[in-house]
Amino acid sequence: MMNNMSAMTTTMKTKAATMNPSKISARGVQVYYGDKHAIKDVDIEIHPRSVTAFIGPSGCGKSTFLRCINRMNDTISSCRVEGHIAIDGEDIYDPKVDPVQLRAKVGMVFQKPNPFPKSIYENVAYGPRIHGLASRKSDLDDIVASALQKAGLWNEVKDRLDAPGTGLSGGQQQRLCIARAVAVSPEVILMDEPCSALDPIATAKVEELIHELRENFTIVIVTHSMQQAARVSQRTAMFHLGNLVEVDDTDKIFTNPDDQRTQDYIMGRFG
Amino acid sequence: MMNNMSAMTTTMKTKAATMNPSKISARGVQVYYGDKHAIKDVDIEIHPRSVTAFIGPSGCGKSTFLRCINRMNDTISSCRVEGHIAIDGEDIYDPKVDPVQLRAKVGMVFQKPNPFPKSIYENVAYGPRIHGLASRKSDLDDIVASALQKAGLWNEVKDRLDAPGTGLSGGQQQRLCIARAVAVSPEVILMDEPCSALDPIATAKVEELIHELRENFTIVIVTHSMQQAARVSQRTAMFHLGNLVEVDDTDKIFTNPDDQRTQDYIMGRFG
Amino acid sequence: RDQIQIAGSSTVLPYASIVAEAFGENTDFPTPVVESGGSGAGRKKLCEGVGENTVDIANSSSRIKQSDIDNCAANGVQEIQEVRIGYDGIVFASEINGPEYAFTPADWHAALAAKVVKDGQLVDNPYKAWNEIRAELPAQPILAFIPGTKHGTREVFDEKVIIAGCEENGTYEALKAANNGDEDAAEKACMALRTDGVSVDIDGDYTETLARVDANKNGIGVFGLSFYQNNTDKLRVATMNGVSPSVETIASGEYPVSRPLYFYVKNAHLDVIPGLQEYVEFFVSDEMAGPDGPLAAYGLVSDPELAKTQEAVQARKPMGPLN
Amino acid sequence: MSVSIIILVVLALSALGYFLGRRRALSLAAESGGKLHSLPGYYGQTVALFAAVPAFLLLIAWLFVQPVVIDARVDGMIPDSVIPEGGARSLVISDVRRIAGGLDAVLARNALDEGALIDGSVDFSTIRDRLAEVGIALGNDVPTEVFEAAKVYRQDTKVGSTAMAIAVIALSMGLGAWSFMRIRPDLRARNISEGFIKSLLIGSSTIAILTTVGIVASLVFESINFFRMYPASEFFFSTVWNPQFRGGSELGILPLLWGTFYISLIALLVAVPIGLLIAIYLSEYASKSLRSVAKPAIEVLAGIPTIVYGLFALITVGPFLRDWFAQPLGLGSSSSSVLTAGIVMGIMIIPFVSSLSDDIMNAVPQALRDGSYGLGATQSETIKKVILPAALPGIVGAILLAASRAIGETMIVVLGAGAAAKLDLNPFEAMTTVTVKIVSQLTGDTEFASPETLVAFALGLTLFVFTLGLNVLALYIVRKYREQYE
Amino acid sequence: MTDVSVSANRETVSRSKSILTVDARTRRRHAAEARFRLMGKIAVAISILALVGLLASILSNGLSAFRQTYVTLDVYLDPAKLDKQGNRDPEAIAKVTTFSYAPLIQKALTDAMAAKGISIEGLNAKGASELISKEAPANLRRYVIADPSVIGDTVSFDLLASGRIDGYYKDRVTMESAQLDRNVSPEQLMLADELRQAGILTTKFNWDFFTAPDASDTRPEASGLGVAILGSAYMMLIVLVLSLPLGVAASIYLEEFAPQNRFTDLIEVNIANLAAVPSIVFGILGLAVFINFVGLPQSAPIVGGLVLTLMTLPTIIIATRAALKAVPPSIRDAALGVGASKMQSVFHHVLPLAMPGILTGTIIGLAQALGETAPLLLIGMVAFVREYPAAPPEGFFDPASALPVQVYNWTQRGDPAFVERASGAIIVLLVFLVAMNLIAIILRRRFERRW
Ligand SMILES: Nc1ncnc2c1ncn2[C@@H]1O[C@H](COP(=O)(O)OP(=O)(O)OP(=O)(O)O)[C@@H](O)[C@H]1O
Ligand SMILES: Nc1ncnc2c1ncn2[C@@H]1O[C@H](COP(=O)(O)OP(=O)(O)OP(=O)(O)O)[C@@H](O)[C@H]1O
Ligand SMILES: [Mg+2]
Ligand SMILES: [Mg+2]
Ligand SMILES: O=P([O-])([O-])[O-]
Repeated sequence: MMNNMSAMTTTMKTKAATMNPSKISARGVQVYYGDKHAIKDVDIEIHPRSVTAFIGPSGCGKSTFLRCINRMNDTISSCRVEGHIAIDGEDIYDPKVDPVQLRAKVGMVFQKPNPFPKSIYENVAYGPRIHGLASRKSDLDDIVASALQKAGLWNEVKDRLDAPGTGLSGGQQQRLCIARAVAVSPEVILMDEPCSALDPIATAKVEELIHELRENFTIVIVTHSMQQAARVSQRTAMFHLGNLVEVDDTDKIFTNPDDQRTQDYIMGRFG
Repeated sequence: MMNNMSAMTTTMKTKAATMNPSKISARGVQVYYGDKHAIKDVDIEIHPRSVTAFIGPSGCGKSTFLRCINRMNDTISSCRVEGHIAIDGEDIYDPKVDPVQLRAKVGMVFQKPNPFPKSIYENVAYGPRIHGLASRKSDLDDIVASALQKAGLWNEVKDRLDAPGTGLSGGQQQRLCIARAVAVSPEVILMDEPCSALDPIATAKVEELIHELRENFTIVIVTHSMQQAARVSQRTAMFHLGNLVEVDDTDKIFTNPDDQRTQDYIMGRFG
Repeated sequence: RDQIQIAGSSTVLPYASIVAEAFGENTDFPTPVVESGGSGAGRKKLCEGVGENTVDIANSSSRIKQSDIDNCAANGVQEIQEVRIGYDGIVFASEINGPEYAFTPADWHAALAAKVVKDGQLVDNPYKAWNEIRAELPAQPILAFIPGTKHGTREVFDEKVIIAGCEENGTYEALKAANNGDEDAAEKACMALRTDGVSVDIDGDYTETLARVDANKNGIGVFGLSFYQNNTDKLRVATMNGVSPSVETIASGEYPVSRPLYFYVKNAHLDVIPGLQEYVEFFVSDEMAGPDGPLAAYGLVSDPELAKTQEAVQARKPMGPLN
Repeated sequence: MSVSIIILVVLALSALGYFLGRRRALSLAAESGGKLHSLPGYYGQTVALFAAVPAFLLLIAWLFVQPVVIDARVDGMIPDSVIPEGGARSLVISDVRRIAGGLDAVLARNALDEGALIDGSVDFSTIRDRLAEVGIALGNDVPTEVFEAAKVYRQDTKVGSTAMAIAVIALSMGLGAWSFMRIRPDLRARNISEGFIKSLLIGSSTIAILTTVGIVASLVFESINFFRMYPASEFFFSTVWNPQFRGGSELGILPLLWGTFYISLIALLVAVPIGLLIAIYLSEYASKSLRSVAKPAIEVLAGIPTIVYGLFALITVGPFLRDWFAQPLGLGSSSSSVLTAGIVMGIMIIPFVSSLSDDIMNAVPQALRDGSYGLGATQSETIKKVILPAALPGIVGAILLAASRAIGETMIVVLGAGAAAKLDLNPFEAMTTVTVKIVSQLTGDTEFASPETLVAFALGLTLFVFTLGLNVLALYIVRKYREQYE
Repeated sequence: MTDVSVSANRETVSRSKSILTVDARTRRRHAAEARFRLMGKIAVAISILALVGLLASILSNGLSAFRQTYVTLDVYLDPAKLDKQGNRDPEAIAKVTTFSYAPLIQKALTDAMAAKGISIEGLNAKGASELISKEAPANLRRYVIADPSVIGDTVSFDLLASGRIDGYYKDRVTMESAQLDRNVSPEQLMLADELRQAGILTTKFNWDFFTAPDASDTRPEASGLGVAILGSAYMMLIVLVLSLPLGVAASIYLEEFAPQNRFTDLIEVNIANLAAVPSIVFGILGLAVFINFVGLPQSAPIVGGLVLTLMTLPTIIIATRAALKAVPPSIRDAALGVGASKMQSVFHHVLPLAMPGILTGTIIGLAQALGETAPLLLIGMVAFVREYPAAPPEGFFDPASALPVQVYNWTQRGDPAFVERASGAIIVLLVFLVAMNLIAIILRRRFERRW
């Protein structure tokens, strides 16, 4: 099996290298948590203005890899990243790169909703404020309102923008976090299971949002729902035990995957 | 619409009252967060040894109502519950009732995974320990192992039971919380979106677990996935804006709902 | 710096502050600042060097030591004047409602020493009550609050009461014999006090001793005369060798336990710090330090040779090496 | 120009720099239509910081260096002949300073100007009287050399402070202007100003190190002197503490260390359980209103001067323990005892444990509590098994702080436990601590250069090393049991 | 354990079927819960009780310090005594010492007694004049020197009664104790009673206690806290301005920015250890560094403030670090995720959440700093200071005393009248402390929240 796998990755490497241009390109990425080898030699190209879905069984390293893309892994002291990830051709692990600027460009929605213990308004306004996106209060109000609308939360909270963000329901918190990420209009948005806590309608709204955003932005989304991956993404990457099993056009992956594991996973025959 | 709705609830009331016996029966439950009226006059009967699914758009009060059933709402100081909820005919809001014993009997898995900052083993062993379920270390080991197996986490963590529970991936954390709840073998298990962070295989495992547990236990599950509700539950309750729109056999709800809103929600035409 | 800086003894502090206050009131000079950090620390500060951020005067409840003078010299403080301002009486007092005590140094030695002579034998101190030592003394348990080893008073107490008593009651001879005639060792052995809680060292001040006497009604405390004079309604003073302590009996030398108090002036500062010379003269003037002055009224035993001191101060006569 | 005016000017320049920098950033961005790298405020901040920080550093350095330079110059003008017998050069120099200060006042009083002083049209033959008029008292008459030196001193100081004002303000303006000119839309202003702030943060944390260096340095020198006079083996291993005035003291540290340990232990045995229980009660059980009153109230315990506790120990607790416990149990009849001091000290340090632990426990996320309640745990089980472990690092910190306070306390020990150094297990016996003896040996009546006084430094150093060891241990324990929540 | 079998005997654990009847185990657990809770209550009660007890003793001893007995006399400022040459030359008048003023007061008192027809057997004029504080002549002298033209007038003065007389009206001195007391006689007390009847002797609120400087041992009635309050205020100003920002800055660096390595461990241990350094050692440090090395003046609040700052820093740092540690990492992630810099995430989110702990550290640290005497002993602030320091910043360099120093000094004095004053000073100190911490306490309450 080990042989099989490494053969596979080699094939992919050559394939990926021929595809151009890509917004994000990763080469030989290895991630360790202390001794634990969580991501093993991953190479991937992520296309601009498109949605890439990461799928794979729980614990396979999707979140970990996602966090590498905006260097959120810097905050975990035990975490060590090797290899090369470039956005627009610029190596993001270059010492000259300012992770802050990077993160302003590459927004993130986390798997567990983590609103600030502040008001709903402040939660969304925070990003635009620090990036100076609004010079007047009314601009800021507009940004907040439109972000909340995009995240499908506006109707539920418009009367209580001053209420604490932590007093929302689970799904509302998740949408608040989406609104917060959208409000700074990043170029790339990383979404770690943004819809897991959402009902179908809210999910539909977020998917619609993703669809809209795709026109201008690059989106990477981690999801456990094959249906969702199929619905929203143009390309899909399948992870397993820290390896990138395969990455290809979504249609291809869902109809005719190269790898048996992908096939099995999609058919729910895995584990 | 208001009229329509109250008419509806009256119908349901009479209907629910005629059905017997029920494990959990709620009458006229109202929940307020400060001024916010989060649950409005809900009456529901939950049948023993069966799975009841709560569905409804985000923020409609599913979690809130669920938390009423094991009095977890007691911990939110701004939260006020009115009405009457009985388990096995005993009013759980009776001053004589001991919430601790109640919660031992009515287990809960939360929407946001909340592992203790302890080792994986200790996370699961915690409940059995406080309830004195194991007299010997080996018994405890057995309980922990079987709970982790039921939650489908065993294989991933069996080599690192001493690692901190907070170092797991999102889905792993959620399964850890399920294992933790199962380990005390409660009579009723309340699950607030237990599978939202899980991949299809893990989800399938949990659904299998639910299926197994149903033989002996009463299960209430909040889910956003209609498919899941259809797969696992015998009965489904639909919430909307704090109201219980309708509750009935799952087959009925998914094929021929009484209420237009249910119809719309299921068809994804809502909002 | 405009004002005089004084540091040193807490025993001298009350007198120094009375003088400083009067000095500030009656002259154009600001009131001197009088620190209290202990005689040793005061002399150390005096000897730290010459200059504005060193003190001008050190109060001391005991005579300066040669090592201090050497230290001074090493730091460029060449000339210091020694000014003796009077005597401090040391009294023994107990709770006002308790019995009267008439002590001799021998009684104290017998009460507090680690080893005493009993029936011709050198034994561990067996005494529990005063009347076991001498039948005339009251039948009270022995409990003494004596100054701790940080206080200069302890030195005087050791010398004028314990060692004197040791010699009086013959223990000294016995100890000398036991130490093969070594006088130093015998003296040291004389001063070894019992450690079974009968003799309690006080590291604090007289108010602590007073509070302890208050809490232990049969305790006897060692106080300064002025402190006792301020609390005559709470304390009953004991006689020593039949003499009751007072300013007069101490001045005349009848009452045995007393010690001189001093201050030391850094001559190099005399013409630099405004008012320093005036302060020194004011301190030893008859108006302040004389037998009818406020210091005596407060309990300082006026120095019979005050006139000499006044002359010396006028002449700014530095002290020579200790003999 | 006085220092405070210079400071004000620099502050004003820096404020001005802030506004100009901000405006320039905004207008440049508007002109070029490009996006600013950072918020406009950060551009202002860089200008402000460049205008202020180096200028202040220069000011401080100048203030230190100038007197040294001028003193050296003046020093050269004073021949040895004018230094009085037994006096010191430094005193003459301070005379110079005083005269120089007085001259200003004299000139002001006589409504004269600089010229008059220099061309000698003012009669300074009676300088002493002249100065006395303006309240500058001088000892003896002033030699001409000193007077000349004073004039030079005055002149130099004037020139110096003018130069300083010019230099500081010029630096402020220069760097301010430079950083102002440097502003371009893509300038990483936030990184610059954050870099500045970070170096301030680093600077602050080095103060702790410097303090330690200072403490060790100020203790080591005299400790070495002590060990020259007194054998180290005796000091560390002797069980007798008995200083004497006439020499031949026995200065063994063991009874003092034992007393310190014993008293602190009892104090912690009182304070830790009570303090933790209070923290638990206040953070988990008590109503908001009770908490908001009780917490500050309990904190007052830490602010009551220790003399009050000492007297409380001496007058109330001591006799009580003696009459009700020690004597009936046959454990002695001392009214000062380790137990007395320990209990009273324990009460004093309760707030250190309770308030800090309360804050930390309050910070444990509610989700963890919910998780535990959801499993049917009682509140106390939740607290003991979930909240306390999660809050452990903070709680250990609080306990260490309390222990530190107990080790450092003197008044309560003096009044409550007495001054006798003893090695004994009986808690009803009087004992004393290292700290008490440091204070009493330092403030005592012994000569300074004697082992009896110098021992205070050796005691301080030993205690320092000792507590260092304990702290390393505590850090190790915390690391081992730390539980990090999300 | 790999071979897992669900043990059947688990079900045998007896659990009550009904939630209304509590099973034995749960009952035991509840009993434990109740005990635990009760222990908490007892702990709070103990500490509150201790607080109340201590405060009660302080108040009962010290409240009387806020009232003081005065004697109102019409004093004839006799030119024959005060201005022998009669030309009102200020220099000559300034040469007249307080010793010459005392007879004027004695005469005024005798006159007043005669006017009211008061005479006490066995009490001569000198004895009667001992009713009046030794401070009184100084008051008169100051008055005259301020305006020599009043010489020759008869002026009404409120003069302090001596400490023992004052004590008589505060139940400290009784007729019985006066019998034994060397410093007061029953006759004098009788005279005081008569004067009180005649309205000459009154007890009023003692403003001077807050404004007057310290006085020597012979004048407890004249001593006040003016210099001490100023000294403490100056020092606390320095401590607050330096230790809070420095402490918080150091903690932020160590907790949020510093790389986790041996060196940071060293600093961490080092700071914890500094907290354990006895305060007197900070005094040694202050003497060596600030006075001997830097050359700052003795007895000055600047040195005291710096020393206390160094002493308070560890407390604040330890509290702040603990509070920073307790902030959940998910909050930091959230901020970084929207592109906030580390600095911004700390200052915007982490710091506000850690605020309660920081403020607690500040409250406790300042309480300690305000009440500390030992380090001041070595830098010369434990001193008898009568001159007020100037306004800051110059005043930072003038000699001053401090509240705890005043307490410490007064408790050491022989005259029992100082006991009341020391307790009074403690009350002032506590009020000062509470006032100083009030803002912190209120702020802390606002920042406290659970998430
Ligand atoms: N602690 C709280 N304080 C105030 N309001 C709250 C609190 N928790 C929930 N709410 C409000 O109560 C309503 C119901 O919340 P609840 O958590 O029950 O929703 P839900 O149905 O579980 O939604 P989701 O599917 O998003 O989890 C929402 O409007 C929410 O904002
Ligand atoms: N902070 C951490 N410390 C140590 N190990 C970690 C940490 N975070 C994640 N891991 C481990 O790394 C592996 C990959 O985790 P990751 O969170 O990337 O999984 P995932 O694919 O996102 O899973 P899920 O779908 O469950 O969220 C898992 O085995 C997990 O246990
Ligand atoms: Mg994940
Ligand atoms: Mg919910
Ligand atoms: O303070 P003293 O040196 O006099 O004890």
